[in-house]
Amino acid sequence: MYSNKVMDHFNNPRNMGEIEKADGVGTVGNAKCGDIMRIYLVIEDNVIKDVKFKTFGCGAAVATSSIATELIKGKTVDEALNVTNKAVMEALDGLPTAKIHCSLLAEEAIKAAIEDYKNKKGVE
Amino acid sequence: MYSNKVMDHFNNPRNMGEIEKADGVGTVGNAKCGDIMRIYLVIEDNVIKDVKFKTFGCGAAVATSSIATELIKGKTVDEALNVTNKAVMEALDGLPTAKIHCSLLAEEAIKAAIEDYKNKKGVE
Amino acid sequence: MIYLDNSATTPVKKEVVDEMLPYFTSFYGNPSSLYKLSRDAKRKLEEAREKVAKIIGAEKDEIYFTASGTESDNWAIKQIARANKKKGNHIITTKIEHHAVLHTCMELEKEGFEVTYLDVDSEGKINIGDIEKHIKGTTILITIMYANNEIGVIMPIAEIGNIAREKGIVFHTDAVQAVGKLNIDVVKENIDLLSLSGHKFNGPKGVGALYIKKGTKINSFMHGGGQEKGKRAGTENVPGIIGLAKALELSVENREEKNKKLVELRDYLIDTVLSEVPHSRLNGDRVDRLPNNANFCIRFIEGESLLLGLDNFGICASSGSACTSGSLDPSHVLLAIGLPHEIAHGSLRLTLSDETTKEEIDFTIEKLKEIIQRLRAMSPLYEDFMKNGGNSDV
Amino acid sequence: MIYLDNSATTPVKKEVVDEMLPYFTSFYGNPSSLYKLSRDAKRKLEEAREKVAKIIGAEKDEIYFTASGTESDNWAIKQIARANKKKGNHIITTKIEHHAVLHTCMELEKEGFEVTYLDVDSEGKINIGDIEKHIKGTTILITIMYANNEIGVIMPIAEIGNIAREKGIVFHTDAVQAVGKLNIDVVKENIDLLSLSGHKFNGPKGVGALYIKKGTKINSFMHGGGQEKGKRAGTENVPGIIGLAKALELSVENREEKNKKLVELRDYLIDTVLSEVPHSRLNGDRVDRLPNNANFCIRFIEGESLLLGLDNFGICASSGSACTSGSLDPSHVLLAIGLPHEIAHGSLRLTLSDETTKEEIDFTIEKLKEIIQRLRAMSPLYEDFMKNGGNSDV
Ligand SMILES: Cc1ncc(COP(=O)(O)O)c(C=O)c1O
Ligand SMILES: Cc1ncc(COP(=O)(O)O)c(C=O)c1O
Repeated sequence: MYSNKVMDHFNNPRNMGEIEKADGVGTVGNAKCGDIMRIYLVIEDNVIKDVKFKTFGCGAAVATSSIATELIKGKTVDEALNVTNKAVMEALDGLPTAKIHCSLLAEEAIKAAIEDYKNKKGVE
Repeated sequence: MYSNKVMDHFNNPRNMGEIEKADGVGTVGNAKCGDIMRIYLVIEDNVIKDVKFKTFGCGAAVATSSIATELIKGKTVDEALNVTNKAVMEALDGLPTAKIHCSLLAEEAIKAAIEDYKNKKGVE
Repeated sequence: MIYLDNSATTPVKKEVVDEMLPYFTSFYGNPSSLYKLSRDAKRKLEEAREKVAKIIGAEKDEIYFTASGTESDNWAIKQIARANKKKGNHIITTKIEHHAVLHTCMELEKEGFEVTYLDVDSEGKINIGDIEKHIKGTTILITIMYANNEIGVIMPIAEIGNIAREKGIVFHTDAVQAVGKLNIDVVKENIDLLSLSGHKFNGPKGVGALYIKKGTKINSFMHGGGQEKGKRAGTENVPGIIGLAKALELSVENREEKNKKLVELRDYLIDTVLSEVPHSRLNGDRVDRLPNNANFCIRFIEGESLLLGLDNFGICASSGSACTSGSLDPSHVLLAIGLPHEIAHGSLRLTLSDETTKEEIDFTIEKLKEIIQRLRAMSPLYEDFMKNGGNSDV
Repeated sequence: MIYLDNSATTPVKKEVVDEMLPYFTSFYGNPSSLYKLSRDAKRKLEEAREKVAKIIGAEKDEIYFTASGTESDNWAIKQIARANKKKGNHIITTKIEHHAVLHTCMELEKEGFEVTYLDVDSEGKINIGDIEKHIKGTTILITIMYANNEIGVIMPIAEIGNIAREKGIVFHTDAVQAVGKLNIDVVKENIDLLSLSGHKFNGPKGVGALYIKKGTKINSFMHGGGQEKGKRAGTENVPGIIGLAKALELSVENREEKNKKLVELRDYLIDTVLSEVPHSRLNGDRVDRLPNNANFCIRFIEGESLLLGLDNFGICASSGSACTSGSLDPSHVLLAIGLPHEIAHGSLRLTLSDETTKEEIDFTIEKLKEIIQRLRAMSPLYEDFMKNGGNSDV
């Protein structure tokens, strides 16, 4: 059901973990629905220098989080904001129909983390 | 579905044929329903000296006619009148439920032939 | 043994069994499960669906697997009717459908549906004009078989499909006897639903399929798990489905060539019987006829006796549909083509396969003649007929 | 490969396949036909019926073969309801039935039937008093499963049967998970209808049976030919039925002994997981439980990920019923026993067979622990839990 790419990211998730002093953290999803994604960002000069994720969810949820971190690492904040769920899906060689919502969640997680970063920056 | 006895009588019917100058002939059944039995009797001193049958019908119809002729041959008319469909069935080691009517037909054919004999005798 | 009852059922081909076997003992996973064992079963299941679809000109996701031709017919007819109840309550079918269609229609009559059972002529053919005449505003379904299981007559499906499409009426065809043998194209023939059954084309018993044209409004018949896109619940009969698809694939291989041979042998059988058995007649249209079907009435004798006689020589044949045996009434199909009861009782159906040989046919005809002679000698009807000069013929 | 999903489906035993094989290719006759080939198939079919009947304490002619547990459930529930509509419209069932029962009941609600879905407690057990409380003058059917497919809980069937018989209400039980494993006696337990399915006890997929107590008022579900005494039309799946009967026969051989071993292994599995995996709980009653069922909730992780992880090591397991996978909602059974959604998402079902070994269980537990650790390290829920002191437990 899953592509090899999805299984690879599920089995060897990239950038999995936590960043203690992140510049932005975004958590989306709902345990009730079975998916929670959290993305930690380190941002310097508007560029995403480091990113980590944690995910509670199905194989697709893990894989979309993992690929999403790869897609945005090294990108500017604006570039990262342009990463769509479609891009996430394409990078994974597709997802089963029932799992498309996971790619949306990944897109939302990135946006939430960047928003958190912007809020924090605004406050500073 | 049929007992060996039924198949034996179907394959080697006893007393099959016609008697040109029978003392009694009885035909029962209806081609519409798929069974017609005809029994020919030669009766001397109230005893059935000879009997033949012809049957249009299924395996059970042929076998019940055949066994019926055996059951009455050599019997007195009164004894023959007492041959029931149950006796016919027992002599054949049973019949499938859907074929019980054939044994009734055999009983009726005997009765019809004897009635014909009695009628003819009465007229003489 | 000489098996001439291929319309009742068929042996499963060795290649078909070989294809099924691993799915009993090795790749036995439930296709709904997640792990590799099940994904393998699922993939094979979807391949089977694709094969079946292609052979009848459908799309893969228009094929739903069922447990029999009967289930396909029940599902199609009942659940189209019930789903479209608000639009109307009138159904058109024919008098010579299989019981899976007829009894289902009768059941619907109890629910308040109105059913028109079209007459057929003495060859078993319907009059296309009749359909148009009976269509009314409340007509929601036309269900007419592709080919008849008893007398082999092939119906003008494309013409019926045309009319149904024009009038916006759903068209279902019971193609249980046609699939594998005839070239079917559900798109060109405007078929909305089509029933088929594995065991009629050398696949396993207990597995069938229903083609449902995308967008057709139909209720589920079997409720439960989400199998078959939520439309037909129940753990999939994986080996059965694989077997059905494989058998269908084999049956259409070199079909034209096989059919040509079949028709030749069938015609030889028909011609020989008609010329060598006095008082015999062919039932069903001579031309629009399944390539493997021969159906006769043999006067003055009764069908079951004939079958028992043939069985003594290892010849397997039927008298009316296998399903109607056990009933005391003669076949509704033979009555519908106008045969009187007593003649309908004497019917004999011989249905060939592409493995039937001329030697088998010759042997069968020889034995047939002997048995008929024996049974006629025993028949009071024949006696009467001969005494009356023997000159009223069928 | 380690197969621990025996409640989803089972491999067909070699002896079973061997018993079926000749009926595909050699004794392939349609059981309704007349000749020897078919009589042989018919005889074997009736032997199969007798075997099945005996094992559940029924009479031979109370067994009707179907194409699945799902069909048996659909037939029983819909056609008892519709046949007894004049008597009443109320049905009692539970919240933890299989979808084949639940979705069928919901379908009947659309037809105007009223359905009471009984609650279960945190162990999955019903309160017998609840049944009595809900029975009313219009109650025509009680349908309660023999044993639950997800959490393995066994229902107090004899007690329910008693109540139903006393009140003159028809009692159906979906025994798909129980047949073969538990000792069932339809007479002693006052069961009027019982569903079973071949593929759950090492028989083939696509064949099931429905026991209908003699004299029960029920409509046919499948209309057509006269098979199954006119109650269930469709050419019989001869090899499938033979396989089902053979498999059932094998499954009850030395059942007590096999169950004793199973229970030991199951308890070892349950005890080890509960003691070695922190934040795990057992779902379903510990005592009234299928001998082969273990069902856990593992907090902070999600079931599908766990299954994928196990699949990497060739371990086949499930999370909720195989049929409910593909749905986004967690299992209705786990919700019914009161688990919050997020915990229900982390369920794991391991169902053993009598061929499961202690080595397999040990390997599974070892891998399970590794995977759980890995997934928890990845879980934001676990992160939050630990940061909050890690002390709210299930
Ligand atoms: C309790 C229960 N009922 C019914 C079914 C449905 O049976 P089948 O898969 O044969 O349709 C299953 C299994 O899927 C089950 O576990
Ligand atoms: C025309 C036709 N329709 C339906 C059926 C029923 O199919 P099945 O035997 O698969 O239930 C048959 C065969 O019995 C048939 O010949």
